Parts: sequence; C-alpha cells; structure tokens
Amino acid sequence: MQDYRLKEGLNACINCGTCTAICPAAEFYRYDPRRIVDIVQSKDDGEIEKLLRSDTIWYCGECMSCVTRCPRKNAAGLIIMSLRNLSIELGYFIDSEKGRQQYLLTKDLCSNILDYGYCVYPRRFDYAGHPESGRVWEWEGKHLDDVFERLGGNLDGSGPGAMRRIPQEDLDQLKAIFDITGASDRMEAVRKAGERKAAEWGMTKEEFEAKIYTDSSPKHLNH
Amino acid sequence: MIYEGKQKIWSEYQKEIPDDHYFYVRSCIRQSFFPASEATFLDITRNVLGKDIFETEHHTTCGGIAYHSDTIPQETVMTIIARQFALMAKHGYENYVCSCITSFGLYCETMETWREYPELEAKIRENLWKSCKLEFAKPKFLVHASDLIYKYRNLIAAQAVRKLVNVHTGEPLKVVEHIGCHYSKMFPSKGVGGAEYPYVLVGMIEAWGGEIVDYPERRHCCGFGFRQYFIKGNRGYSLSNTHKKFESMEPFKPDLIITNCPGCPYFLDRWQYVIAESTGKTYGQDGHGIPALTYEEVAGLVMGYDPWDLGLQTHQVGVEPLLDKMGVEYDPAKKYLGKDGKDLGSPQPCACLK
Amino acid sequence: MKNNILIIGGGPAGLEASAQLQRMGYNVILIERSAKLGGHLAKWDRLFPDRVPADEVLGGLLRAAEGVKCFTDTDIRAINRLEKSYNVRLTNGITVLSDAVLVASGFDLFNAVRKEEYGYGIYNQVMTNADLEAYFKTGNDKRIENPKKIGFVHCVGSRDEKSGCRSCSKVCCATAVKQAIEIKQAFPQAEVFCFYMDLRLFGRHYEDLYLEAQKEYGVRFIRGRVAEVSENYDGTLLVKAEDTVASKPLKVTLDLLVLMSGMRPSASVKELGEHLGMMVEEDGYFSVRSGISAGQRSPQPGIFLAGAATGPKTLPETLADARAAAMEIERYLTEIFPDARNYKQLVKERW
Amino acid sequence: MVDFGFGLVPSSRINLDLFDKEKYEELAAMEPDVRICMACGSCTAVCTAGKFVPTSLREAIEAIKNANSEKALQMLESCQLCGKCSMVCPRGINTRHLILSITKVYSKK
Repeated sequence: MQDYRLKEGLNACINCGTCTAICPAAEFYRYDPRRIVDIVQSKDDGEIEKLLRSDTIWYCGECMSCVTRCPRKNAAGLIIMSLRNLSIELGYFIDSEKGRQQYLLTKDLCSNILDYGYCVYPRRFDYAGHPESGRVWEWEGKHLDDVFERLGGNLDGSGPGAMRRIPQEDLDQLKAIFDITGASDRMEAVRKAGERKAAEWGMTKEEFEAKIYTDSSPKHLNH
Repeated sequence: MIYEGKQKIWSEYQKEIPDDHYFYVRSCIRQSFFPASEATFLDITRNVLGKDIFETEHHTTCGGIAYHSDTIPQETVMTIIARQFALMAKHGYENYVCSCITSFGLYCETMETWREYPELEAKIRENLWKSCKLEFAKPKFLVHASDLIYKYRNLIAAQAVRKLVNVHTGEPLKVVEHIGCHYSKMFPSKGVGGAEYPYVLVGMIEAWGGEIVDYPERRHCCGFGFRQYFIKGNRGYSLSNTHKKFESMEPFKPDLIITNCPGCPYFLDRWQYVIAESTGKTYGQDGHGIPALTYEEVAGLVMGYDPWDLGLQTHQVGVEPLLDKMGVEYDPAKKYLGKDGKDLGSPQPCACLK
Repeated sequence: MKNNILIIGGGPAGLEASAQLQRMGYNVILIERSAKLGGHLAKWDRLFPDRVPADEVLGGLLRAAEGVKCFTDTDIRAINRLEKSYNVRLTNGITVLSDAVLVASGFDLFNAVRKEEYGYGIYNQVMTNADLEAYFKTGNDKRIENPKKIGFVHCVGSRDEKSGCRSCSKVCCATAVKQAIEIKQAFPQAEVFCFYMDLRLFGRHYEDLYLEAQKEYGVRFIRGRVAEVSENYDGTLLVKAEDTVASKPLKVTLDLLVLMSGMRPSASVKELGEHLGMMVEEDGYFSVRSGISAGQRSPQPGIFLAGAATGPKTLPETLADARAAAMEIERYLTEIFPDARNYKQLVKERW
Repeated sequence: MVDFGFGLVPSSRINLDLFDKEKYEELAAMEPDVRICMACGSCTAVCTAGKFVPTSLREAIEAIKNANSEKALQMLESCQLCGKCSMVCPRGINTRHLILSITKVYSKK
C-alpha cells in the first residue's frame, strides 16, 4: 500500500492493547483496533482482503485518541484510514453494510463542498433526517434567514461572514482541485458502485439511499 | 487531585502564540450551528481588543469532515489546505488562526507530513499550480481560535462585568471542560497544556473566576465520529459515547460545560435532549440539562453581552438556570425574536427536557 | 607497588568492586555523589526472588568494603589523562592520581510523572514501586490505608518509545510480582491485579514467584498495558486497559495503583562521559569495549565499567559484573600497565 | 418517550467491579488450580469439541475472572470430557475436574 498514512501510522506493534483500551468504537462495536494493526502487519493478503470487505474497518470514529497513547508511536486511526481508502479504491466497500454508507457520505459531503464550499450547509441539514437536532433546530430550519440575520451571520450573502455565499471562481477552483487530485474520480466510482448495488437489489435510487441511511444490523454490536 | 502536578505539566506545554495579525478561517459546523460564536470571536478580538484579524470571503472549507468521513483522498484535502495558505500569503499574513478543531488537527497533520515527506509537499505545490495557478507559503504560526482567546484571557477578565460565580452563594461555578480530540491528541506539543491535561480552556475558566472540575471521562471523545453521526444507522455510537461522559460527570454536578470544538457543543447539547426524550434521564438540576457552551459564548457572558446576541437560544438545553446563577439579566420574551424584534414564533416544547 | 584505583559510584557495583580490589591489595578510593552509600539498594525493603531484606545485603557489602577510602557528597570536577594514569580532581578539593578508574554510576528510576496518562503526582492514589518499598520500610504512606483493590502497572518507562525508553528494564516484572505478594501479605483481603505485556521472569526462582503469586495469593494477571488512569468522585481510580487475551476493553476501580518505574541511565552519565571522553549509546547507557567479550572494559584504556552503567541489571548480575570488573582491572594493572616501554602496543593488542 | 430511530448501545467493556469474589472463592476452594492458569491456550489448541463448536477452557476461566459466567458456561457446554487438555496443560491442571466444578458452581443461580 503506497499511503503516507500507513508510513506514518505503522511501526512494529507489540499487541499491548493500549489503543483498544480507550477506543470509543471498541466499547460499542465488535471492534478491536489492536487486532486490525496486527493483521495489517502480518501482511496476510487473504486476511487483509477480508478486512477490506468487512464492516470492521468502518467502526472507527477517527477521533485519533489511540495516537496519543501508543507506546510504539503507531496510529491505528491512520491505518484504518488507509484501509478504508484501499477498500474504496478496490470497490470492496460496497460489500458491507457499514462500507456501503460511503455512497451517501460521498454524495452529500462532496456535493456540499462543490456546490457551496462548505462540508455542512444548513439548508441541507433537515430536521426530518436529523430528529436529534432538536425542537430548536426544527424552529431554526423554518426561519434560517431570520435566525442568521439575528445572530450576525451572513447566510448566502456576499462578502465575508458566517455561511456567506462563496464566489463561483473559488468553487471552480475547488472543482479543479477535486479533478486533479482524484476526488472527482472517486465520487464517480463510489456513485457507480452504489447504483450497481441498488440495481442488484432491484431498488430505486431513493429506496437504496433510504435503506443504507438507516440500516443497522445488531451484529455490529459487541456484548 | 494534586493541582501542582497539573501545573508542572502545563508549564511543559506552552506553545508560542503571536499577539496580533492573523488570517482567520471559519468552521463549517460552527457557521451552521453557532454563527454568533464566530461573530463574538471577531467582535472581541477586533473591536474590544483592537487586534488585526483578517477574513476573506474567498476562503472555503478545508474539507476536513469529508476527509475524515473517507470521501476524499488525502491529496485533495492537502491541496485545499495549500489553497487556503496561498490566500493567507496573498494577503500578506504569516499567522493563521482557524475556528475549527478538525481543521486545526488537519493543518498540523499536513505540515507534519510535509516535513517528513518533502516530496509530498512538492506534489501538492504542483497540484495547486495545475488546478488554481496559485503558489502557497506555509504559515509561520498556526493556532486555533481558542488559543487566541486563551492568550487574551486576562485582557478579557480585565473588561469583564461579571465572573463565573454563583451570585446567590458566592461560590465559583463548577465548570467541566471538553477539548476537541483533534486539538492535541495527535500532536500534544501543538496544544496549550498538551494532550492529557490541556490548559487552553482551564486557563480561561480560572481567569474568569470559575472552578474547573476534572472527571473520569474528561478525555473521552464526544462521539461525533464523522460517519458515525452523519448516517442515522450509526448514531447509537455517537449517542452512547456522549452518554458515557454524562454518566461520568454527573456526580460532580457541573453548572456548565465549556468546549473548543465545533461539533462537541452541538453533540453534548443535542444528545442530552435525545437521552432525556428517549429515556427520561436528565443531568442538570430538576429536569434541566447541563448547558454546553462554546468558549466565545462563555467569554461573551462574562463580558456582559446579551445572551440572545450570543445565540444561547439556539442550544436545545435551556441556559436560563445558568444565567440566573450568574446574575445575567435577560428578557425571556426576546429569546426567539428575530432582528428588530421580528416575531419568529418559538420552538416546540420538549416532552421531558426542561 | 600499590596502584590507586578510583571507583565512581557507591552503590552495590562500586561497593562490591571496592571490596574485591582492596582484597587484592589495591588502594581503592570510592566516591559517591549523594550523602549515603548503597544507591537504590539503601532505599529498598526486600529483594526478589526470595524477599531477603535489602539492609542485610547492603550490610554485607558495606562490611566487606570496610577500610576503603570513601568520599560521599563528592563528584568529579576534572579528569586529565597522563601517559598511563588519570589525574582526577574531586569536588571536595582532593586530587587523586589513579592508575585505573571504574565507573559504577548505576541508574535512575524513570520519572513516572512523564507517563502523563497515569497521573502520578496528580491523582492521589497513584504511587511508584519505590514509594511502595519506602512504605514497606517505614510503614507509613498516606496513600495506603487498608486498600481493597490494588493494581500494578508493568513497563512504566520501559518498552515505551513514547517516553523515550525503548528497552526492557529487566527487573520490573519480578519486582511487581514480589510487591504484589507483599501487599497481599499486608492486606490479605485485598484484590490485586498485575497489568503486563509479557511476564519477563527469566531468572532462577522467578517463575516460582509467579506461581506463588497466583496460587497462594490469588493475584490476577491481566495481559494488557494500562492506557488511562483517572480519578473518580470518591477519590478512587478508574483504570482502563484491554484484556488482550479476551480481546475486549476493560475497566476496574482501584484504591491504589503502583507504577513499575523502569531503569534509566543515571543523570550523571552525560557529565561523566564528557569528563572521561566515553560514548553513550542511543539508549543512554555507556557502551563497552567490544560487546560481550569485554563487558567491563570501556573504549578508554584504564577505564572500566560495572553494573547498571552499561544497562539494566538485576542485583546478582550487578555484583557478578563488579567482580568481573575487578578481575579485568587486576589483569590490566598486572599485565599491561607496568610495562612502560610497550604500554601503547600492549593496549592496542590486549585492551 | 420519543423514538429517534436509534438509541443507546450496550457497552462491551469488561467491568472487573462486577467480579463475583464469593463464587470464585467457592470454586477455588474446590479447585485451587483455577488460580494457576497462564492462559497459554494449550487446552484450546487440542480441544476436540472446539474444532466444531466454540469451546475453550482458557476462555472459560478468563470469562469467570472477567465477571461473565454465562460465557464461561457456554465455552464448556460442548465439552466431551475427553481429557486431551489435561495431557497438554503445562501447569498440570486437572482440567476435567476443573470443568465439572466450574459448571457445578456457576450453573446454580
């Protein structure tokens, strides 16, 4: 794997379990970062491919708490990121319930960036899809322009300020960066893989998206 | 707890924070959910303290959330960052201050990786030239916005109209601090106070008269986890991690949570709502929650800003008990009004959370 | 003629070598930078594997070294190499003309404060192996009042590149097991846990110690490195590790946590190295002449090394090393040193 | 109570505070050898039943010490008492006897 995160992240692991001990995911998912690092350093291609097709590599929350503590200065979090990267490049992500979610994540986050220049854009953050955003966001959602005006924001306005409309020339540059650095190709590949899966399941795009947004098998949990 | 022990560690992690002249970049999440916090940051630093904090409308997201949701390659995010650096250089700045912790961590990671692999930096230069015809210069100093408020904490205290003190009992407010994971967990030396006992928020609370309470799960992540929140099917992870923190801090009866990360105040606020509405459990006094505020909101309160100008009405957890303790005068009727008193109605009441 | 031999360091290695060399008829001058002879041994209560009192062992060493010229609170101010001997100026004003120098500068215990996530010096109920020995000696430590649950953390400042200590300190595993047994003897009702990565119980009777700890004292051994310690509302400690055998994260509430601070090169090494023109290796310990074949000879003719100055050692290893150094010095002073004409040649061939 | 479509997830963290000391001492009184297991895994490596159903004395002992006796019983459920484990145990534990005692002590509620 030619991935700087792997170079940065992996010196010989001594299986001490420091990473797993404080890993937010290891407590709630069937997940043990120590074993993943161990498999990666074993260089067992069969085992690694299994990982790349599994839900396992998608449990990490990338909080990087493991980085602080490792006595060998490893970074399980970075190793996970390079495994995910590989799983997407090889198209394996679509085989697992958690991996499949990349289809939605890529679609939403990347279009937010290309359309608005932000990863998150309030008009696209709807209460229906986010009931946990609370009654207060339900209210804000109905009055976004007024609320932003009240709070000194600049929603879709010109010039600087919170949530300003970012000039088209800058969005064009983001698009150019996406094209040159492989992000656009990745978006395309992930979209196609998702649509193939939807077809395979005989689902419309909407049905497919609704399914992967909410699917959550109990088998992920660890007790 | 032995306070002197912490002081010893704090003294070992003091990073250099220039006093003035910064190029400012915003945070996607804070702009969306806490626009008033960024407005307050700029008002305090520029208008009250007279600092030069420059913002251009041409800067964009750093792509950090997309990167940590594994939707864009490392090269993409690094090139976007290089573009931000190019804007900074173009406007003649060398000090870079970002409002977002994910960004801050990513900037540190990027500069660190470039330092170790110069060929990668060269590749990114090439990418930026090809895509934008821009050249970049790396910042001399890279700080997070909370580093700056930390730096100015005593100037702010000098202008404060009130302290973080319960006006009825005269006791200092019990404050719990929550540091964004990417602030210093990856690069302890890049954070004020290091990774295990960060001082950046503690310093503010001490300067403003509050009392910091340490609790077992203080260092634990709020549970955002990027993909673990954005996808509904994963939110149990996010919720459960926050729940773990609240169960751990509950016996300490904190009056207030102060955060320096964009997502954390949102999650520490909203997950209290979800826990209350779905299980009936609340963590504040008699049915209330524990307010989770940004450092700018806390600074604004001690400096006498109107709570509704600070956007405290956009927290789901009611802040009124806190305001009463602090003796902040506020008009309940104005809480949800728009500009110039425009009537915007008000949120539906919660079934359980007060 | 009676050669002068300067021995730097009044711990077990220095004392043992002094005794041996004095017995061989040499004129030994022993200097110790602290106020007291005995080094770490003087601070320890009992020794693994058979838990003999440290005082007895130290007493024996001191008795054997009687008659040796000792200067405590004394350090080296300057050394210059004459043709064969060393002219050494001490901080107490005395100058010694020494035909051979033995460096027995020993080790320092890892400063556990540097392992920040364990909260030594921050959380009240966290202590070190040295603190616990002091408690066993004096019987008082405000952290210890009838603890119900006690943990021992192996590899603190050992096998940890994060705190700049890659190597194993050799003695901590056996010390932890010994102390686990002793604390159990002091508080029979207590539950005791040892958090280890590997149990490096290599020496004779060490495995018996391990078996005894399990069998007679019910000590629980958990294979996993402690990742985080924090303080609960009631002052007890919350300790997190992974049980790597069960492959699950684990937590336990403890009344007392004992950190096995490992061996680090003595702080005096840097200064000494400059005085003597001797290299320290990447790990901070002095390098020896040519590896195992000349374990007590330094690269500098006439300068010898013994004990933990050349890396972590158990007490028996240190004493054996000191005796070996005495033999090496004797050989040097009888075979090589006296032959004024061929000295340089002989050093080249035999040093 | 509102249903958000997701909820709290149970923690899988081993909590040694839940360890049942009385029961364990009851077992250890009958089977002192339960204390001397080194978790080397020899028993599991040769286990006949283990080749077909998850069965492991090592894991059972581990589970008891980790306050999870249900798992311990599970891990021994399919044991045939063939005794191969007792032949390979480097600490010479009478494994068959131990297995029977574990089942006896931890089956009773």
